[in-house]
Amino acid sequence: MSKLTSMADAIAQYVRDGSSVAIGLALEPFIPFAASHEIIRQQRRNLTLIGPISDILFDQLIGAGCVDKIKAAWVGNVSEGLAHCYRRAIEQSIPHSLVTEEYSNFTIGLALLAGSLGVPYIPTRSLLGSDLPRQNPALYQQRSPLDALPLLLVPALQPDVTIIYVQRCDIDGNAHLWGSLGVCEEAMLAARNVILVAEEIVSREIILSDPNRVVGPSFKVRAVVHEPWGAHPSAVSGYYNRDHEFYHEYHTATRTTEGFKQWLDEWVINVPNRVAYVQKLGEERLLNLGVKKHLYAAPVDYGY
Amino acid sequence: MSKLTSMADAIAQYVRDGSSVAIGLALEPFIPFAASHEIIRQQRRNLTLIGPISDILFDQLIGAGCVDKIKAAWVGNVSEGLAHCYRRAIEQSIPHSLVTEEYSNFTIGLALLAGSLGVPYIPTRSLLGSDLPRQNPALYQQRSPLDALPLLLVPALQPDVTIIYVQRCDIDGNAHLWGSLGVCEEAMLAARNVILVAEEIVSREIILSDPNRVVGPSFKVRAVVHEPWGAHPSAVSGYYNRDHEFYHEYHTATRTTEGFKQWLDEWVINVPNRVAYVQKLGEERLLNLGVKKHLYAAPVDYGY
Amino acid sequence: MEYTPRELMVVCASRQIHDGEHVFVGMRLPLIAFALAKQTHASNCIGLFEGGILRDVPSTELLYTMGDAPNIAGSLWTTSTLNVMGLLAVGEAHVGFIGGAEVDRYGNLNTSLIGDWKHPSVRLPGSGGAADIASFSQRLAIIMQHDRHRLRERVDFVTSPGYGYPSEEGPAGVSWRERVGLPRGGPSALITTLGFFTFDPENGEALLQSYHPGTTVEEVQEQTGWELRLAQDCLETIPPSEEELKVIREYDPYGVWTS
Amino acid sequence: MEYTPRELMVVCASRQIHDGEHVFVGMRLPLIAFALAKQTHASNCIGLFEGGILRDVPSTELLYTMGDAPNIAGSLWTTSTLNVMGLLAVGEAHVGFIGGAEVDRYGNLNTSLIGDWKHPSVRLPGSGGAADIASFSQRLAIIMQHDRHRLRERVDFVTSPGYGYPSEEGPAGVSWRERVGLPRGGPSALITTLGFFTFDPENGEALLQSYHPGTTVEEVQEQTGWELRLAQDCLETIPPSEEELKVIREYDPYGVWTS
Repeated sequence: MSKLTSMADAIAQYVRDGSSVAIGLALEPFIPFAASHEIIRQQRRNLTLIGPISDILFDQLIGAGCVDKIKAAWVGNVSEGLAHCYRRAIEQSIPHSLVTEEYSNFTIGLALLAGSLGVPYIPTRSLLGSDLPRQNPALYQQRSPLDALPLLLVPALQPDVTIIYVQRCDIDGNAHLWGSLGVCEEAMLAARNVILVAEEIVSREIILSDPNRVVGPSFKVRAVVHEPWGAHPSAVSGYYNRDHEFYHEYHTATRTTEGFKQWLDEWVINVPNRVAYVQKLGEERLLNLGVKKHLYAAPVDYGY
Repeated sequence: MSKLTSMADAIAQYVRDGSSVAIGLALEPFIPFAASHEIIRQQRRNLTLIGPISDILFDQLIGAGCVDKIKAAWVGNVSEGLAHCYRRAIEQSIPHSLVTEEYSNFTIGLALLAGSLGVPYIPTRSLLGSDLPRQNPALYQQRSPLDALPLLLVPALQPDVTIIYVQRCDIDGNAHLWGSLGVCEEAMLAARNVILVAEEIVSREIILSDPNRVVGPSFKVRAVVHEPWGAHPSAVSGYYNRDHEFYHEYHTATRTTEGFKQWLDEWVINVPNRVAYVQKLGEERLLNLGVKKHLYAAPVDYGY
Repeated sequence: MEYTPRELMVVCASRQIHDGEHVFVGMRLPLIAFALAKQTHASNCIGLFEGGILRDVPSTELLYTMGDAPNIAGSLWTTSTLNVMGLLAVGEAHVGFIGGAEVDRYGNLNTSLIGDWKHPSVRLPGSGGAADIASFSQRLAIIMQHDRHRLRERVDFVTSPGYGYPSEEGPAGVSWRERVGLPRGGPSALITTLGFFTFDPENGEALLQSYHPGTTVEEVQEQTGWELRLAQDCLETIPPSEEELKVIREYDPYGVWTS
Repeated sequence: MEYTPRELMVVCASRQIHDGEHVFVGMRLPLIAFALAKQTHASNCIGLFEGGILRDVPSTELLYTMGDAPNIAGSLWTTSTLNVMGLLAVGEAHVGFIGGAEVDRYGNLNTSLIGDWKHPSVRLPGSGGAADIASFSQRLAIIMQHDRHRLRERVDFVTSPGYGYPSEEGPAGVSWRERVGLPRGGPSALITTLGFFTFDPENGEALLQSYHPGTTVEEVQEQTGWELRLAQDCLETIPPSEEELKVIREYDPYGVWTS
């Protein structure tokens, strides 16, 4: 039975007020902005956001008032620096106060890995001597029962919903993802529900022709959303490049609360869906971001 | 600098008496028999073998007197049943006694994963109530410091050398592996040294055209051995199928110590190298095992 | 219609699979049971294989091992052992199949050794994934040759935990699994060459649910190392249908696993 | 020949990379330093990127983020973050680069917050991978804008551990890292817009190794929040060579990161 649905329906059904949402899991590329913009339009509230780094996606959800808690290693704008909405929320409780449980990229990955393996925690020697374990109540310090050396125990995280961006998938949620994977695989396996946002919907035969390229088990996928350019302004290998200028514009426009509100109205609130967003970007911008040089993988044979 | 070398040199240099060797890591397929046969010919002694299941490879090394200790989940003949040399070693100390530290497939994988992540152990709830934790001194039971529930701590394993079979790689050790991966990736990352045995040596360009298909970091690879049919009688997707009959013949021939000695002389001791082994198999057998139907993966584009 | 004991066992095994379930498939008979269930009453079930494979369509070729190329080609996902075992560990496997050399009345399985731990009279291959499947599957189905030295009061070595044993701390059964820290599960079926057992979760004891055509309760008792307890509705096992035998024989025409 | 402070910092950073080493590369200046080292004195070094990428040839295009498609195409391995961070954790990274908002005399870095933990006056983005790189790299190189409120006696929050602080349990330095349980490493270089510091592993203190052309020890002291200790052979920083500047400007022709 097809899992193909609209973004509006996918978010309405699987992202509820108070949900923990893992999103933006491949670090800078493959960020499902089409999903976060719909979350904002549906005015979801009291979310806990989970992810390694978030390249302005978390900042937008925070500024729009959707978020109560952040479990992440980094919240900012990778090519520009600080995240203004995140700063306003922490420093001035605008639009309201926010709790950060700060991880590192390794430890947030270990937390999701633990969730994917059904283990209660994974111990590491990272962050020992840092203030992060003192600031983040989830992290627990203990001497190893094996050699009495200090350890940091990183408890498992199991997000209510993980939202993954992929290049292509079929209507059942069998998906191909290629490029730097970040913690996508662990977050998909650790999640209770998975929403896939796909650049292209293709046949089952295309996906099953290369099962090693599949990102995870389709039986965890609840909804498949077809959203071309759905990761803009982030990059999708083989489809489009990162729109660095867009990140710069966002950084400049959102320095003030008013500036953010105007930006949000222009790019999210007054944009009914991704099709309208892509039209707003305009032919020329899309053309400039598109693939100039195709680089195809060497063939592989699964024959017998 | 090319890492291409003969199997004889690779084994002589990186598999020493007393080494811990992880091999046969993809379960039934991709078993580097070409490497284990050379280990036997070089009369390596006091080895510790590490792997999930071993489809007659461990049995041969045990019968040849190379092994002191086994850290594995299963030692036998997958399509035939029991492993005769393993039984003789444990039951009658023929050719000499042997210690087994028994794991399950999940826990041997967790041990290698822990080694690959630089974490001292990974806790799990598997095997609780089983006799395995009581029989295997490496496994440690403790109540969780988080919720006081019982846990099994699986300490990290870091093999001296991991031997991985791949379909193709370049002379620097950048390798493509496709098919069921078992614990190959974790064992490669956990190892101090890695030997790659490849069906084909190809250009760097072919491998780098698909970096998501690469099995692990080439800087861990010490030796690359080009050994066509080097995994026979196990299967290599896209190259040849499993030689079920060969496993049956081995099972029948090795019921007695004398029978094993004859089999070993015929297929290992009196066979100088893999080229001679392949000649001995004969055209017809190779033809029957070869790929009848090619199944190519759908193209992917890494362009930008 | 004639059929072999193994064909009947495959049919009993396939009846343990409900539609839409995730099946942790072992080799040999369970693999055929998975193929049979897919083509009869459970067309939406998905198979998990510990080498690192998920399939929703059984391989078209008869498999000798799960890593055979035909089991990889056309799979839903081919990945690492840990990714698939992780799905098992978090409870995604509704039913798991394992076999064994010995089982006892509490469904504890031994595939490690016969006799004294230090000096076993027979060294068996070991757990493989069996101990994990027994630890984590929501339901465990055990498939065995039935004779008196295999179905024992108590096994020499517990490789794969069933319902444990009664002790001063409490009874065997689900409560034993909770005491030792297992997250869920326990044996729900023991399928042998002579009969079909279910288990009483309260005390973990096997109950003879049905005896196969051609045998009797008495004959099953003779070949069983503990005093049988019968299920209230203990009857003769329903034999394979023609359709079931047709599917089995299409999949294994030469009876490699089912003769 | 004219050059910018950032171009000099890139050159200082590239000099921290020895041939054949594995470099845990950050964004911006370290990325250019990696490219520079590859094309000058360290042609065999390999770059690790925390998104899940290994490269032995820098991307031909200027990168704004490590996940940009040109950094993936032609990489040695593109995989998961945990696989790359695992290599860092086991000690496979010879040198790692990080920047920060604040650093103190013991090389402890803050990229989390300024002021009171509960009510910070400035919330910074956070660790990202920096705390892991500082925990696990064999050598840590820190790159920073140099001014008095960034180079402080003590940072408000230790995001990335350097050599800690002296306490009743013992001194700062390598022994502090052992006490808290860090497996290896510690800062080996602090590269700023005004100078280049090394560290004394015995007590963890920064030593001014060189001051950049156009500045003086006094000027560096004015902009530094602790009383400088000079290395015995403290000299003026060796300026960039023409070749070094040529490579930098080929890679960043518009001075996106180096102007």
